[in-house]
Amino acid sequence: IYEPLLPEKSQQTVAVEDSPLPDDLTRDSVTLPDLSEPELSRHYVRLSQHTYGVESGPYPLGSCTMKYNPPFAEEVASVDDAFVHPDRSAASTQGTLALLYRLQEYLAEIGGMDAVTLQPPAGAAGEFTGIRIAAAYHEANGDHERTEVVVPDTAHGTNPASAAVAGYDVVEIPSEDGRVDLDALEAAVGDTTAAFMLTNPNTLGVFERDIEAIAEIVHDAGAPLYYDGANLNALLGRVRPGDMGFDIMHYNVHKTFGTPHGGGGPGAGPVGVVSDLVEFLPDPHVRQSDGGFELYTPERSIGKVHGFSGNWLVLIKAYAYIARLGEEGLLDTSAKAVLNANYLASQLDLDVPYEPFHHEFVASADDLDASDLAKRMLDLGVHPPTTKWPDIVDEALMTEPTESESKRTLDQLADAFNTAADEDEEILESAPNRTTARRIDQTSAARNPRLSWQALDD
Amino acid sequence: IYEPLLPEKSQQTVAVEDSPLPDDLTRDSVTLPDLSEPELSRHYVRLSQHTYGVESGPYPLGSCTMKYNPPFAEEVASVDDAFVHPDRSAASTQGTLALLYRLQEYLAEIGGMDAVTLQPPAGAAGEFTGIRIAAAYHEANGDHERTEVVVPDTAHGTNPASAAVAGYDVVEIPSEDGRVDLDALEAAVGDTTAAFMLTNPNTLGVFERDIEAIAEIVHDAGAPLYYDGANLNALLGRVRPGDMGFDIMHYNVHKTFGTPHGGGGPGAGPVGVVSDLVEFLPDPHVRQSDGGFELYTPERSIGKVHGFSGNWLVLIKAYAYIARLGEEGLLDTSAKAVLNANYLASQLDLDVPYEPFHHEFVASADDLDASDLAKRMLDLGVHPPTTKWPDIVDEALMTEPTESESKRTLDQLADAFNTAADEDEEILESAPNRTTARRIDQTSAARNPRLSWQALDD
Amino acid sequence: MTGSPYVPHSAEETAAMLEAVGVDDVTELFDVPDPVRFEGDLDIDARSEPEIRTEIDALLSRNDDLTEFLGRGHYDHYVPSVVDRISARSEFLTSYTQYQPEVAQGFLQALFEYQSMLVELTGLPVANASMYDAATALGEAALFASRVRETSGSTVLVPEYVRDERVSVLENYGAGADITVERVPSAKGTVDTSALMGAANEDTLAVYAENPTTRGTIEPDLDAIGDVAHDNDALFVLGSDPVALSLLERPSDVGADVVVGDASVLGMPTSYGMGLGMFATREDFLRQVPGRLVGASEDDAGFRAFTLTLQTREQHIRRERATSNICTNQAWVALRTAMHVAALGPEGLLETANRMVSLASDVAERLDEIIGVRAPVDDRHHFREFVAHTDQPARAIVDDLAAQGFAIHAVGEHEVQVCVTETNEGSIDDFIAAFREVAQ
Amino acid sequence: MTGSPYVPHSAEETAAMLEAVGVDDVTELFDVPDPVRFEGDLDIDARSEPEIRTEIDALLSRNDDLTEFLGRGHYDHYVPSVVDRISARSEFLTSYTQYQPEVAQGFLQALFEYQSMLVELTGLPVANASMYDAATALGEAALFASRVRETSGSTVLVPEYVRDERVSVLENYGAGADITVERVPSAKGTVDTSALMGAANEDTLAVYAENPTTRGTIEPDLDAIGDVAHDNDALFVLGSDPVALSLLERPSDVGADVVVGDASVLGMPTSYGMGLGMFATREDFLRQVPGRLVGASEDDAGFRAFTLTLQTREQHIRRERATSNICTNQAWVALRTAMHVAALGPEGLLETANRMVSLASDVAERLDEIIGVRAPVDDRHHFREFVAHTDQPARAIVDDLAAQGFAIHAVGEHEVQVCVTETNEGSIDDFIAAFREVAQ
Repeated sequence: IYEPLLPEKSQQTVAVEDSPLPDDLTRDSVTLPDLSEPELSRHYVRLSQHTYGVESGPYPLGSCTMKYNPPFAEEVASVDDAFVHPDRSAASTQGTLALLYRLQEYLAEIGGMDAVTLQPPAGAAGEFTGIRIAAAYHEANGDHERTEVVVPDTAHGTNPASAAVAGYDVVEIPSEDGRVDLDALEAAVGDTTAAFMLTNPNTLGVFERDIEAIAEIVHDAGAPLYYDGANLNALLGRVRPGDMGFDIMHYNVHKTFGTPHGGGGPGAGPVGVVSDLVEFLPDPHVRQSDGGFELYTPERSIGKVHGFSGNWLVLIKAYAYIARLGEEGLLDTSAKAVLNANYLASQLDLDVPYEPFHHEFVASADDLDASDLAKRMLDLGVHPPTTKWPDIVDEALMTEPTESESKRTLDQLADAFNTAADEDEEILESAPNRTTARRIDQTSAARNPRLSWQALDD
Repeated sequence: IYEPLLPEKSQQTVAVEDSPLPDDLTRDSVTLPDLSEPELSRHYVRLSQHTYGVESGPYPLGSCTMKYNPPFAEEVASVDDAFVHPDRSAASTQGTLALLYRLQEYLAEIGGMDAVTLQPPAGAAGEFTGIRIAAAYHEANGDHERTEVVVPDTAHGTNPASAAVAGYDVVEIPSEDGRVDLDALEAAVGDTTAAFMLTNPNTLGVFERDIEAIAEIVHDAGAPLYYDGANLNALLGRVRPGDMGFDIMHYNVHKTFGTPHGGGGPGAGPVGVVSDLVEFLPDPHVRQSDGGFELYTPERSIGKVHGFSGNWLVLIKAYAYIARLGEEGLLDTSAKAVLNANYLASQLDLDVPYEPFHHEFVASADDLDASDLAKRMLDLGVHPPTTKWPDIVDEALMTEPTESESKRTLDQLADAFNTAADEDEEILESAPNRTTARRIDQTSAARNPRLSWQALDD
Repeated sequence: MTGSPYVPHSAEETAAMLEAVGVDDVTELFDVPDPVRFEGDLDIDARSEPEIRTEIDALLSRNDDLTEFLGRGHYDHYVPSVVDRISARSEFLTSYTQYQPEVAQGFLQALFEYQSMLVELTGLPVANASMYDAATALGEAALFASRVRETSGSTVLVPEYVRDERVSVLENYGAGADITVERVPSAKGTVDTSALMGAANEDTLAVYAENPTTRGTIEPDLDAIGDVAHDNDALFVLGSDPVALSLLERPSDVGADVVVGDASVLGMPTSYGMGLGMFATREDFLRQVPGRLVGASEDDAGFRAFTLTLQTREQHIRRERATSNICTNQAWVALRTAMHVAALGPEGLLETANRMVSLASDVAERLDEIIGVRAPVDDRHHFREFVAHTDQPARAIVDDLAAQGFAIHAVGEHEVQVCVTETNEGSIDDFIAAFREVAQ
Repeated sequence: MTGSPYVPHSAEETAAMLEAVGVDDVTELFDVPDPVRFEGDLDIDARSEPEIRTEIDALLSRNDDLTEFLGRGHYDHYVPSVVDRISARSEFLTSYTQYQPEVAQGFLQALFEYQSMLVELTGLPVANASMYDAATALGEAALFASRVRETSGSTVLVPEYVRDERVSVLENYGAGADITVERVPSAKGTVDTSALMGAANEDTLAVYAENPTTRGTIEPDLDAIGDVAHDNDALFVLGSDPVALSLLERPSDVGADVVVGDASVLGMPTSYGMGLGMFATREDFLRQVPGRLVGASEDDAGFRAFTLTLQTREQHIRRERATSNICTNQAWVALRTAMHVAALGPEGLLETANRMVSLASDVAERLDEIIGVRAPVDDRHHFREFVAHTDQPARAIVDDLAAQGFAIHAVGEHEVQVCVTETNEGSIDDFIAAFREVAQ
């Protein structure tokens, strides 16, 4: 019987009157929810209860790295001194700059890069930044014919999208046995290639073993090699993108470095580059100065990719996380991330076509519908993997358990996979039944978009 | 399928070895849960999800005042400067003393008292403190024959219990029409009376209209009149215990002043007294000194009732709450607390034998079992009232909605009452069905006490 | 501690797992050629929780303790504790994008509320679930304009008063689509409409204006700006924020086609520029909108339910033909903003907005009384902030005020900018006194 | 704001409710005679959230910023953030005593865990769900002893080293039962067992000792103390804390009948003495135990479930014949303590305990090297803290150290007490340097 009051059911219209502004500069009225604080609290607490988070159970979305987010990082990011205005002088924000500088150094060390900008506010923003840096590099070389960015068919969707936003034509090359086809790559790259974007291990969890050859081919074509950091968790402390020949990379701190995903964001997408590209980094960049830190504009900076300095509070958390783990913790992370994926896969009754995989794998639901299977897993109390992607696997179940799941949880998760895979189709199609909402009609949502309460009839 | 790891299922035994202490001073080993932080988080988050709090919905437990607990009070009580050791000198804790002093003043103002001690850590501890003060007062008067504390049959259980702990014989007098029977009181009090304890409005929500006569009778017998502050929420800003003739009172800050109940505590039970009794207050007491605040021992102090200074963090929250409300907020609180109780009762299909009531009322489940009805209410998404007490009402449902419920919520709550009261007995007896656990066997729990995981078989 | 504190494996479990997988050591699972294996040591020491707390506290305490009278696109409004507390619940904080809506109804509903609030505030029927910040939302708006405009065109007209940083972001976004930015002169701190008319032509893709502007001025004739845009078949993109929108002319009423800006002025404290990009537009452009959209639908039981919708616009499906590359966004900030708006309610929000007008005008008036100061420079109504002329060099004023514990902007040789909200209001007297001291 | 911000009523709702109730004005609902109505004004102004934050921050910042080397019954151990975060969830924080167990399984289970941990640490099979603090738990133990002891008796023997404050509480609790306290001399900072033997007799109700003691010493022969108690048909009541219990002799092994003490040394920061009273005892005394007990049972579906049990001991049922008057207790602190113990695990806890021994001995040794200081005074093993002799008056030492930013105890004319844990460990060097300066 009891339901908290919905904001939309408690709207008030207030007329704009007695404003210090003349009427012609103001609107007439404003209509918004009007809830008391007790009602507000119950409403949002209820909404939280209808949301599955990492602390609710396993969350094995492939390439999303839904690992444990330590609350202590939240606490260190909430100290009063962290809340400064971005237009404060460098002299009066030495604490902020010092922390940013240290994080730049940590990330450079982990990635094997020479310098890192913290400005990009998300992974895709990092990709865009990286491609803009590549563009500026070619521009500086007077190399104006490079109009294409090459990506493999296993690339995350953001790779081609970022390249396209940056104005490039996207050339997609097919994979062979789940890896870059060197011949196809060789054929695709050349004088018109601005960059080759790759994630390694790729979205199948498979390591691009030929990475040295890939780097050589791309570099010979005069293009930088871009590393998509989404899957960096697999390699922490063991393989560094810079050492593999990558020239530009982004880091997803909300994946690899334990900052929470926040229901979709904010994250942060720092970008690392090798020495040749440092002069192109976004403006401003933090460096050491006499006894302190300063902001400067890199010589041929691409300019800004965020209005201010990016997602500062997220960066504090990433710093705290890396400091907590240290080298041994980072090594343990990649070890257990990879062990967990391999162990989980070994317990599944499903086919996993590509291997050896690292921190993630793509199982196939085969003759079942991957989405249906996922919906049934919801009923079993776990979050399902990413479904129906990459297309290279039929009815794909892209699964990344992360290092923070225990053997016991993985066994339960495997049980959920296997139980769902064993159900009658009818049951799968009618799932889920134990969730807040039952199966939601996506088609009618798209066909008849109702995107605000103003658009609702009820 | 997924369940978080239980601490009891993950115990490790660690031998005590290599201690800097000699063996004969140490134990051999210690066996305790060993969980990683991710597992720990999921376990406790799950436990929280299996706990109904004020932000889950209405919580109308009679005499418990389960009102909204503002989170901002939590925040102000978590500032670093609040975390001081109790043995710090007064000179180095002027901030703490200043806040305590201001709270003393606020409470004295609200209660119409002359001085207030903040030391008692809970309401019952406040009662005990108050009775000890009464004892010290009689002792100081050389009045050694006062061995009895008188309470009405409507008194909260803590009243007689506190008097008994303080060494008094308890004399209970019957009520008449839900109020103190003046004749019975007159008959009960005399030279052997140490105090009369009363809550007003009483546990039926009924105001003891004859309070002036009661005070006169008790004072004529040479005994102080004690006010149990559990129901003070009804009177805030409108009636002050001191003005009614009470000499000693306690405040339940976790009821009246919005500090959270914490699943049973901590609360705080400050005690106010009239001027004659100030010299008996617990040691130490805060007072103003030259340009600051100091601690002193009242001349005939009863000594200490808490090892240190009571529940300091709770007191900060109470201060913040009172400051937020101010006079107009306090008045609004009592107005709406009383209106809410009256409105809710008006919507019930159940009999409410005693009235006019104020912030709470006691309905009767009549020929239904009050506990069964309560269990059914759980299924309807609300917390039921206090059941089967006070005995003065058959199958009592002691209900206090508090001021922080809206009309809409009260309507839903009334609906839950009425729906449950209308169910077949069979349904009531098998309730609840939609809760984490179904009806729990209290008898076997008491008959075969298993009070630790060591005592469990499974 | 010899590993990560966030890895739950006991030695026995690790052993059992290795056995199940069929290897002796976890390194065997890495299919990595030797030459690219990293055999060095990472120069990163592990520290304990309290050590890191102490370290970060000490580090950040190097930030001077200044009372900020700073604005220019990043503003401080008091965030009620209830927003902090409830948004910190781990379900909200640690969940992912709502690809499985059946277990994400709570977050989806919150984002739906956020969209709905923006719809009310802007008057435009479509608002997305967040961009990164005001600058990137403006960049997306330019790309959006190039997709939806009927004829081609490549110039975005941007008033002189807009921050260079914001323009730089816009230029980066525009570069790939050959979009260039042309600055349009201001008059009295707002758009010079006749100059704008002169600048606009068939190559104009979009006309951007802000209300309030970066200088705190309120545009007196937004209709005219919109008309210039529409007369040239260009989009009218308006920058604002939710506090201002509750009071100022409704964007839909002045012909705005897109509203961008920073919504995190509600919901977040000053956080070194971390933001929440608003993006709202007209219904007919719906399929070209960048970013996530939450829509209402029904579940199998017929109950209302929410879901991400029109995902075919997005990168994970449409790849290089997506309407944007955005994936991770600012969803949690949007949740906080929605909570903050709900906590204020329409009266509270409007009261705050009105106060921003009177505070700016009061403080300007008081500064104007100081010898050597003229404020405001712009003969306009103001919101939160204003530019003041100082006889002393602005740089010197700023430095001297910093020495007294206050931060303001230098925006010209002899121009400073001052921003007042309810969070620094209590320091106004001290600020004025300090200003009087340094201005002469 | 013209009322409480926590009252949700709109004017229309209030009107509708008044009408339903049948009155015109809410004051009509108050059945209060005029003479006792309060017609004055309360001198309490309402303030906004940010105003109160500023006020309390400013107020508390009057507390000097001292690094504390203080103990004597209230100790500081680092509380992991996970404890703060999860215990702050509103379901835990705002719920009440678990009278409806079906919707309180989570909290009940946490309390059951807490009880179980105490059972392990004390070796005693029954632990309650919390008392207020160590002192009140000792008071309850005395009353408990008077209920369970076979013959009557009225004296509780308490060592000299016990804090006077704790004894005062004990005396208050004992007064009603005519219990008196007799102090027993110490030798080398621990119980003088021969003196104890001399003091004990048939009137002895209970013998109390602490391990570690208030002076930080570790009792060398608890068995002997227990024997004295038992030889006189008295209860042996032992004071300790969960950190010490993980390392020191198990109370059940030395004959303790009751264990009391402050369990909030885990789970809470220093909070001006706010505590968590432990109470554990033998099975045969179960029905006389004061306070709440959580027990395991089954629900109708046959699943394990938890519930408050043996409530007939309690005040709300047994009234004046209850085993205690306690109602509101420290349940939420117990939850935090259980979480903290689980977060440390047995290794972490034991490691912390061992460190308390070595830290105390190391710091004592370093102070002992200072001319004018002798430490420790007591020729015993120590835990966390120790007493040092100073040639200078103790009061002067304490004041001079305070001027240098450190707080310690003065416990005699020429005796100070110093407590070290992991939270002030990082300041030891500075502390020793300061001590050296002031000691000479």
